[in-house]
Amino acid sequence: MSTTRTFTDMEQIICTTARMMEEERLYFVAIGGPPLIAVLLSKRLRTPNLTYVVEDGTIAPAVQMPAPAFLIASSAAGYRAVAWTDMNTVDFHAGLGYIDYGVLAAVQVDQYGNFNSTFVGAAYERPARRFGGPGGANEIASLCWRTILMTRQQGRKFVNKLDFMSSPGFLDGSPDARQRAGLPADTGPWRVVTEMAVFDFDEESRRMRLLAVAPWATVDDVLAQMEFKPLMAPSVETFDLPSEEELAALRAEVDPSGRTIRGRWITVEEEDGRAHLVQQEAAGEES
Amino acid sequence: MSTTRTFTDMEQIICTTARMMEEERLYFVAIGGPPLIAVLLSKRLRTPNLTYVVEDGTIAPAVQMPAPAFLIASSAAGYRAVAWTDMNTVDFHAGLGYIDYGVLAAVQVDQYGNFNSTFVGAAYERPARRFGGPGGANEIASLCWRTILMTRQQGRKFVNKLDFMSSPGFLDGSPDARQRAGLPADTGPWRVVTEMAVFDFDEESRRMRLLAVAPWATVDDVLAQMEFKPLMAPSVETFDLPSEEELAALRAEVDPSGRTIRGRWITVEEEDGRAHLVQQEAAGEES
Amino acid sequence: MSVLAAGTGVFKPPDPDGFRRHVRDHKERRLVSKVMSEHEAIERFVQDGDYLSYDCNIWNRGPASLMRELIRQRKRDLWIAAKFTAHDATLLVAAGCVSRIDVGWMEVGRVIHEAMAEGRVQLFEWSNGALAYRQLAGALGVPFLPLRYLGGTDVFRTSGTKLIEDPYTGQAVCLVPALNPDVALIHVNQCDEFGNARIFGAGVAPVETAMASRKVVLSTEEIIPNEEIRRHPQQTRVPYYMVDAVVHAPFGGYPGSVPGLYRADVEHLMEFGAAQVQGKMAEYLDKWAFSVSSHEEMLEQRVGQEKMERLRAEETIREGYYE
Amino acid sequence: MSVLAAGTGVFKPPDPDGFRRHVRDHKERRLVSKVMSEHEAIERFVQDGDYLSYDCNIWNRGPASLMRELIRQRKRDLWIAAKFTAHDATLLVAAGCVSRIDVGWMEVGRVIHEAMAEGRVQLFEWSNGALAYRQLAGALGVPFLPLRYLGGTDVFRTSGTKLIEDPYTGQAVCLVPALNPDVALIHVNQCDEFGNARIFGAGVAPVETAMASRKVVLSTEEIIPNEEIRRHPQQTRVPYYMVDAVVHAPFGGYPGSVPGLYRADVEHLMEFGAAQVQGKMAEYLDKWAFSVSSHEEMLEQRVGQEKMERLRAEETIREGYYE
Repeated sequence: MSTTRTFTDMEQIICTTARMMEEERLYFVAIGGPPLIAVLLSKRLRTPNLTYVVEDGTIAPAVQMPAPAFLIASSAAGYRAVAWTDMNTVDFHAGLGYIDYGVLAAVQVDQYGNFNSTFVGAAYERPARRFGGPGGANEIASLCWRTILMTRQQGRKFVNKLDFMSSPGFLDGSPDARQRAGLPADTGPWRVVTEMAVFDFDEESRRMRLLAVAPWATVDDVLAQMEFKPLMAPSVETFDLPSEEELAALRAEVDPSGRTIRGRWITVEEEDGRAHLVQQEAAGEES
Repeated sequence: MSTTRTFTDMEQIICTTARMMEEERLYFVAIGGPPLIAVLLSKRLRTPNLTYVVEDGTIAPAVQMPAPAFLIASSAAGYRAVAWTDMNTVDFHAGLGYIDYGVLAAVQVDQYGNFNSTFVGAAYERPARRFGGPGGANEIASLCWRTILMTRQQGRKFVNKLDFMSSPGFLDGSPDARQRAGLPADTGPWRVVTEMAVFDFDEESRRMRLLAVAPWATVDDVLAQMEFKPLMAPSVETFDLPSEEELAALRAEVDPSGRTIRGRWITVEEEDGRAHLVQQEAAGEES
Repeated sequence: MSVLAAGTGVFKPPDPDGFRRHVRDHKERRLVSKVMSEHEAIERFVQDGDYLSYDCNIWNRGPASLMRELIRQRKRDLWIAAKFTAHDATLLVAAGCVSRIDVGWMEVGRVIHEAMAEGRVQLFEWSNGALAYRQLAGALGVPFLPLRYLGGTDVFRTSGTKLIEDPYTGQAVCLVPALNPDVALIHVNQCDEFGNARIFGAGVAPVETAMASRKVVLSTEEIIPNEEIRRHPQQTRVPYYMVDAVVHAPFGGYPGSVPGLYRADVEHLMEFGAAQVQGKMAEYLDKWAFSVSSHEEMLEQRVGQEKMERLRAEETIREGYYE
Repeated sequence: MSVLAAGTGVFKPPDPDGFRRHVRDHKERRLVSKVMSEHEAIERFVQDGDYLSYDCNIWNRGPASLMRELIRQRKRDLWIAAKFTAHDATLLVAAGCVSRIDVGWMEVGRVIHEAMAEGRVQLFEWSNGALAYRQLAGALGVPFLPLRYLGGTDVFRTSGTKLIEDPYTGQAVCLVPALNPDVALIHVNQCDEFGNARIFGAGVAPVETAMASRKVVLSTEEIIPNEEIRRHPQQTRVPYYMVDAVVHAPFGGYPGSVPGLYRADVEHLMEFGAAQVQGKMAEYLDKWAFSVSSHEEMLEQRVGQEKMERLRAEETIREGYYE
């Protein structure tokens, strides 16, 4: 018996990221976007006591579900926090080592986990496409112990050379590169999550390593969507599709407006525990 | 017809200092002591809208009179402030140039207005007498535009060389000495007030200059109580005794416990607009 | 202690003593009323060429009514700190007010793209935190602060950040220059006529922004008595002596939300988005800024009582703000 | 950028990465109860040799009950930050707990004089502001901060302050090393079982002290529900994840005042003063610390219900604190 499941690429990214979250860790997210949605999904389904801080100074809020359509920087986003502070304050908390994970979205990423959210193409002064800038990503990626990056699996996103390095991964990958650049010791990117793959970073070389792929994708599918070739984990695992429960929570409660979870539709058929891609839209221009 | 007035040296110092205060200026005082009492006296009698900040972060309080016996760091000291902040915050306000006058007590002062509140005599490790330390005086004397020092007129207090320079005056008196030491431009000591004299500082040499004397004292009386010889103002003025109104306010309302205003008793007889000393106690050991 | 590397970006140079002199000569230390019209506040305190900082953004407790006044008065050549700013930068660029932007994060669409392509606006790269932190340095009255990010990235390279050897630990640490804006626009929940101000909710950096800026213009939902301020001194976030102007502006954050009071007007925000996509910013600006003489008139003629009541009613969370 | 001059004083060296590792390995990020007895809190979190910081002082919202427990447990060789401290330092020196003092301001009498003369205590010169600011540096997670005082004085010369050429303005500016105490004792008005804490009134530096310290022990007048904390998030000054222990200690500031709750016991403060002058500190310590097993017992047997009620009644100002 086969079942068919249809979800967006972003829904897969969010669900995979959410599954990595733990209640005994503290998370740092920017004011809106996929990282916040992943945290809220995890809290809703698996880790109700997970705590997080938001770039605007909100500490450990208890957002009510269903979330309102316009959650960003609204009273609903700060509801029943344990403290309302400001941007510098939560950055200090991260600088002091209190925050385990930063969860961030990236436009472009290189093999050392450095990433871009500033511009792509042509030159800085006349970019093909200008983005909003690092926002809080530079400080979050520098100061939290570990960074989780969320991005789509596309060749123009996994590049040999970033158009602009907005935020640090392992820089040039050399030992202590981050410390020599003035960043705290023992920090750096930990996972990169796409709709198709999960990567970590090799302890020695600091290069990106393929850890797992979607059940509907092969290693070659992933490599076809990268400019650089990542290292390979000894055994590349397969991660789960978004479950019905996850999709229902996402669509009805966590992001009922669909602002964040929208993206490229993917349809997968599961049969006898194996999954294959039935259909997917072409990659769009959105970041 | 003659009248006799009896007051403490500290009452004279407080009254003279209070008379210098202006409502369009902002003052910085430490948590207790003569500077706070001077500010409260001026507010009580002449400048009800004068505002001041306190080292503990209290901004522009409205202390009720009569003040309680234990005013220091009590709720009465912060009553009806416009803001309750903290020590760093008010220091920042001073650093930003908001605070016109710092008013401070000194144990020893030299001819450039540098002062000591740390120890006197012998060596640092084995002082003859150890005091509490600069407290907030170093920052107040560095960051406010002008500093008013309150101290008693004694040779061991107006010294050629401080036993320890806890807080800065004009340092070695050389041009820009304060800036070269890292302090803000155009700041420094403005007046030194004793029971017997008021001093300012020469614009060029930065040396202390005698500006006025008490009606019961001569210039020579003052000089006899100084190790160094100050410059002389073109015409040395005479300042007023504490008035009956001032003494009544001080004793009954501003410092009813007498904690701060106590000191050496001075009795002065006034006749035909001239005053002369009838009696005074010997200088004690108190700072 | 040596400078190991330095970015080459242009930045407003720190001048702590110049700031102090401005404060000494221009700030009122008495408790005097600073209540004035938005027209007077912007005319007196925002000059062409000023470095302008505002706190929060057009979604949330931003000084939206003051920005529209700035547009109406056709201020020019401003340099802004876009620390977590939504389409505020777009609005000011579309109106021709801004020629330089220090970027933390901002919404970027057609207006910014076109202005960049035509050389009408220059961008300088920082981050949200770095801009808030540079204003903290400005608020502390010091010329720079050390920080433990920016290093190693292109933001470092293209900014005014320096990497030095810390004279205490011997390790590498970055420095950023203090940012002291010429003028700050801050929308607050409540203040008295002197400028003692209360701000409710998480913010971006309202206190640092007020402290760091030479001129401070507040708009406020409510003017409350000084006596009420003095009954709850702990709630005061900005003291009166930093404030140059107090503008009474109920719904001053519109179309954004002021948490606890009214929600954002999503319909308006969509109208803005559509205007940008369609290249109709001139019409948008005309409707919301130029064709009305004041914030009050805009509320009356463009928003309407009914919508205001609805936005208030739909902000159901008051807990922590007003309760 | 060069170091122009440097003080030669001994100071606790900054180690931001060491601090971070401590936090990573020892701080609880979950919302779990940290309520424990004063005995357990001091035993577990104060080690002999620790650098200890407390906020406020024995006149006003100081952690007096925790200090008496520290004395009872005969902690030794502590190094304390005496930033605006009254006779707290005297008390701890008299009890033999403290061997080094960073001085901002402290009351000095016979006890300190004798301890200095006998070489039992070493003093290091700073100022109130400099100690609060060094803890701010520690709270910011950076190794040092620039500041515009201390320079030129003997405090500069005998401390760990450095004078450098500012790489931005070319002018001279001082640097002070970050201070990250090993342990902080802070008395608060209210907190929940997790450590989310409220502090009412002007303070010295409670927030910086909590942020800068590796281990944080709170004593609190009241434990309130987390739900109440979440209803007024703006009132929270210290978030739970910084806190290691919560000790329920009504009248924990005694003999000092907790503004809005009870006034200081002047009679007790005079008793302390007389004991020092008469060389009877051993008797004082015995009466108030050693001869009672806990704060609760001290209140019951040494202060008494009647006096406590009177101290509460005589603190007539509640406005701004509890109203």
